[in-house]
Amino acid sequence: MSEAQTSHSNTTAKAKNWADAKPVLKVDDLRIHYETPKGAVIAVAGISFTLYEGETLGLVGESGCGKSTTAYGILQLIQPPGHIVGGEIGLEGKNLIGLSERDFRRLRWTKLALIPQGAMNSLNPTMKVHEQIADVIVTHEGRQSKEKIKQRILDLFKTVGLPARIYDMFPHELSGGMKQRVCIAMGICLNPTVVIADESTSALDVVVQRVVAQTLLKVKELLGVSMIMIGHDMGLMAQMVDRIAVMYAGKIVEIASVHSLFKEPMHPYSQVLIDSIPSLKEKKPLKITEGITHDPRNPPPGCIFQLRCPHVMDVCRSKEPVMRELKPRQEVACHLYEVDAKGEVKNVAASA
Amino acid sequence: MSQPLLDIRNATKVYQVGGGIGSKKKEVVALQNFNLTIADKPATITTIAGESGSGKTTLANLVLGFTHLSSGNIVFQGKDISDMTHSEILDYRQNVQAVFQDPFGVYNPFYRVEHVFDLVIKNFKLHKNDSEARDRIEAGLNAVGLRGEDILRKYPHQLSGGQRQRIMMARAYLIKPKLIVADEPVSMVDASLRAAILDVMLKLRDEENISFLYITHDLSTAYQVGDQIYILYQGSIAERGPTTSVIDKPHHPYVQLLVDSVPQPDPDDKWETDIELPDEEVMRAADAKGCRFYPRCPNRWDHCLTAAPPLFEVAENKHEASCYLYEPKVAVKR
Amino acid sequence: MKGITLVYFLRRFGIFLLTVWIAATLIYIIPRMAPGDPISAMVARMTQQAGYIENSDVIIAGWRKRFGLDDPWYLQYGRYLKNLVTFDFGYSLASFPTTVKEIVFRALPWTLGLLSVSTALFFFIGNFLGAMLAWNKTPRIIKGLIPVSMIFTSVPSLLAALMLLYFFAFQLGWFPSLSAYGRGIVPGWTWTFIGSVMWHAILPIMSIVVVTFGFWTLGMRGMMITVEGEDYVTLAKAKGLKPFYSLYRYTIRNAILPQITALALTLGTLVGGQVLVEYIFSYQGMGNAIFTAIRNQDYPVIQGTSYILILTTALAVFIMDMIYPLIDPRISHEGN
Amino acid sequence: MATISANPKRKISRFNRFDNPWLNPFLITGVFLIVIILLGAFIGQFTWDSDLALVGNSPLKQPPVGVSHTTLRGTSVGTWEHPLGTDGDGRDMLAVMIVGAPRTLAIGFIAAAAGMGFGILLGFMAGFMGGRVDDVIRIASDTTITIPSILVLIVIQSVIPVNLVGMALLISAFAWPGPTRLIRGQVLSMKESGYVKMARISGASTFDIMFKEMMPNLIPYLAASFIGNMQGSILAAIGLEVLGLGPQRVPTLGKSIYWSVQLSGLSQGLWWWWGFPALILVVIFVGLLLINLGLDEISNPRLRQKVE
Repeated sequence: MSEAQTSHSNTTAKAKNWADAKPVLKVDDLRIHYETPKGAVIAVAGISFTLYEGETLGLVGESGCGKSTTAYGILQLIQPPGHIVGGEIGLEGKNLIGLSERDFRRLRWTKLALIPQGAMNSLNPTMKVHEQIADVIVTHEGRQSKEKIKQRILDLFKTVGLPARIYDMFPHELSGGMKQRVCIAMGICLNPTVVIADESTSALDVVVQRVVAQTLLKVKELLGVSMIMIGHDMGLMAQMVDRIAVMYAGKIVEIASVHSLFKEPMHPYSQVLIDSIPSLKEKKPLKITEGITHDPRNPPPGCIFQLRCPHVMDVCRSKEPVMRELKPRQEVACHLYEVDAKGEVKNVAASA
Repeated sequence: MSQPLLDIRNATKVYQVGGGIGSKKKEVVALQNFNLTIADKPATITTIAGESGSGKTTLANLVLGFTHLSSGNIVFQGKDISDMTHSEILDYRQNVQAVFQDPFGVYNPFYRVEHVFDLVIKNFKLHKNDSEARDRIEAGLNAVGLRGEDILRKYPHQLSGGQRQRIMMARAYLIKPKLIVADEPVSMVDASLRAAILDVMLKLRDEENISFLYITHDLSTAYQVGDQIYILYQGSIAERGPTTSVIDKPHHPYVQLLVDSVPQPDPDDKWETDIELPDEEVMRAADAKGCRFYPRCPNRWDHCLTAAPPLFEVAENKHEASCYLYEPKVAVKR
Repeated sequence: MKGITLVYFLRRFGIFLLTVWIAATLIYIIPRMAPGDPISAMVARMTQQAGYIENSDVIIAGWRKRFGLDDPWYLQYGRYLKNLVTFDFGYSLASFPTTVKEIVFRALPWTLGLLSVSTALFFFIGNFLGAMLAWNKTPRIIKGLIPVSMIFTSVPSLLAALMLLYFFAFQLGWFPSLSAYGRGIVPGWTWTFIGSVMWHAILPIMSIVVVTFGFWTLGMRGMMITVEGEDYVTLAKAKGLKPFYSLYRYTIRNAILPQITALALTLGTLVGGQVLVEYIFSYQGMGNAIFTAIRNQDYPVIQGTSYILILTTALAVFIMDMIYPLIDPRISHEGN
Repeated sequence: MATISANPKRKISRFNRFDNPWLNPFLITGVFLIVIILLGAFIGQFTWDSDLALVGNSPLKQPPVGVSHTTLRGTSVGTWEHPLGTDGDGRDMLAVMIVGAPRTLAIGFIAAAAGMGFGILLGFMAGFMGGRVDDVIRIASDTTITIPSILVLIVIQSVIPVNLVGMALLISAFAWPGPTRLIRGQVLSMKESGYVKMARISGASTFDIMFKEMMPNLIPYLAASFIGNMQGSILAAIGLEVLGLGPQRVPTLGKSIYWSVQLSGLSQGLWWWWGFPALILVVIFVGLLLINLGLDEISNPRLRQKVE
């Protein structure tokens, strides 16, 4: 643990140099469908993004937008009738799709770990807490002495702020916040390269949520892991992530650094998302958006957001916008912007 | 002074947990000596906020008559709801309506959406004839931005969460109650659609003179729409007052922690301090006599264990906090 | 908190006593609610069945004495309960000097033996196949065969017994058709005797197992599917645990718990089926004892055997209740 | 581009077939089997002399048509006069089937219906009233369900002579715990559900809540429970009859088996004596099982998706 601390501590420095960052995980045109009686639901419709070493990428969007499906797709945990239709997932330069189940199993948890929503049902009710952490250690590292594993688990408990007395307890004896921290301890126990945190604090009370979120931040800093955080709470995202990918109806519509996205969201949907965050600082008039979404089995041609977009144009109904880097580190998929000859970004609607 | 719309006096609710043959019952105090008044006019939105287990849902169930008080009174327009006759209860139901958290579960999956309207029209005898009933439904739906032909003949699973919750608002509007208990109405609705529902609340308050008891764990929506706020901690009021006053300047140590823990949607405004939580057991085993926040309180002293702190005024606009820090005498002594 | 608390023990023991008491009281009261007293009813029935009764006076006298019909009802009922506790059911009417207790305890071990072997077999086979059905690595052929065998599930064990007896004993002559061991073999710890007992037990056990395992297969399959949908199974996969370990420790371990509860609930039906199978095979267990008693109108024996079987069933359920918290850590916790 | 495919086409076709859940193949086949039995019995009542089902109205031990049976006394060949043969007491087996099959179904139906009635009543009482009432009902059903009912029935029926309805009602005394447990559980969870709360604040009466809000959602569960009860009740009735108990004079399927066992029908090779009643019973039980499997899939769509 201490070794990890020294070798990675520099990566979390506030101002990170974008060009130097090493890509860890590359997702390219990932497509996931769910088969239903009335046709395939397109849960993830070809998304691409890169996760860099030591960074935290937030994946946001409303329920059903495919953010969790994306995560489970990366982990190859999609359950039938869902399945990955196409795409590539590269981890440290190696394509994960097409790997045999056996080979991929070895990468699980050592390279790719998951922190699920632990307050729910993520812990096996018939196994003690320590057994559930020990079995992953033994599976990937082989048999070792009981005392050694115990010491390691107790160290993990200390890292995430859990008391040692829960070592011998069953999950039903723990509170929601404790279960969540057990899940964090489990997620980091093999020092993985990438951790995916799926709504890991959303079922908790505000104060407990803060404690758990801070634990997560602390652990990330300590280990220097790269993290994908999935969630819908924009406030929490602002606190925790370096970059944000905004998803809508199975697509990423904008990826930007957390600062740019909160200050200057470019995609109309990102704007809606930022505008609809209720503030604790000032009382402002509520901004209402219409909530009509298309049938996920049968998306309309053109832009995915056209039915709800306040700036919808003719071109949006026929041509699908592609992701373009309109500003440094800010990629947007929207027809609203044009890059002129000088390389300046113009808002089409504003100029017309 | 006119009669208040709703007056809750010294309400205490104790649940018996466990029991049955051979095992002892345990008592859990869900609400303790709770007082709340909602004025008849003008209509207001009163927020009840707190974490899970704070007693806020118990309060909603009590006001809606799903459970009964262990002691104390809930008085609606001068009439104690536990002394009501059958017809008075029906009348009360018509005057006190609700919107619940889960916008899916409130629809019986067996029926079409129109069933929720048919129920109230039939039971409250709101119509003279069918066409009048239809007009009223349409008017209610229009008020929340929906059209009858789009939704009434559909099954609930064919609608979006936001639509379903707005229909619930339309239903409440149709009955034209005096008070709506809104139990976490937006917590299961997507962020971008919350505003539409909160806006209906504001509209009903201002145009139809309907008061709200807005129950939530989310301080920021409360801040946007609420007039008065009551923040509960383990069944007791920690702090109450005008929403802006309480959230801008929280006095009770718990409320300060709570407000501080809400993640700010601003990457430049990050949490500064680390906080620690004591063990669950310690938190729950709070001495029944003293302040319930004692085990977690950074400002505690022995005095807090003598008795539960009453509400002390901390600002002139009826902003009160239940903490000995603000006890006039003691404050001087310190 | 761990294991069985005293409260849990006492509550389950109370339910055990209650079960036996309810059953015993039903047996006692309902015949008494019939028009006339049970003795006239009995005699009427015997007359109807047999046409005439040779020694009806003796029987009526014996019954009057046994029931003490002139005593107040609470004394009669109290005596009845006391007799149940001491297993004192009096004498058999058909074979007079023998006590009911002797008949019952001679037959009971045979029944328990058959019952425990067949229960172990169908519970194991059923749950094993159910787990296989839900596992994606199971060969298709096996998955295809199981639904076919499922059709047996609907057949009552008594009909299965009839068919097995007819084909394998009478037509093919592969197995003996009656009794629990061969004629002329002296009971004792000899290989001949043990072999003969096993030989005679195969068809009765098969009658139960063949028609029962499918029910457990179906149930286990349903539970496996439910548990496979749980987050902790998904997490187990994400953890990269070896598939077999994860299947056993995360899925099967949790899926089997409701099956054990279900076993306790269906034990009563099972004992009923067993009694009928024994009767079809003339196996000298409780079933045959009951049938012989019915044919001889030997009411004390009917009552005694039924009561002991009910008591045994309730006891088995009680024992399972005691074991259950050791398997499912949530139970003793919830009990409070 | 690397692609992972889990042969989705196969799955789609399966799904389409099940689009209307009530068109479940199990359910349809099961109902079909039961209807065949009922129809056969109904037509038989008018086209066949049911008096032949009584003792001595036909020759003894005639084999079914097209079958010859050889004993020491000679060989007899089946005739169309008694298409399914006759038994050792001179009953025509076809007539026994025609009379016996509907009786068997009737016993099951009456017992299951009575049990269901009690179950609905007690389940709603326990779920709605809670407290002591709930405690008593819950414990009573938990204990009754573990009692081997057939033993109690044996003791009772060996003393009291009963007719068909009496037998059905006695059996129903053990058919209530299943539905009671089911309804109690469902009522308790539905009571907390949003739509019941909504109905309450909409001024709906308790009666309306039970029968208009809760009951429709219980239908698939109740149907499955009813069928399960029918299976159990028929089993109990057959069991008693095979032991020689139950209604004495009327021929039933179980009684037929009883006589064939008693009068050495098995060892004499008179398979039609017990075989036809057993066959009819098997068809009834298979039919009920299929109906139950179908209902199970309807009320639990998760099972449907996983069928491979």
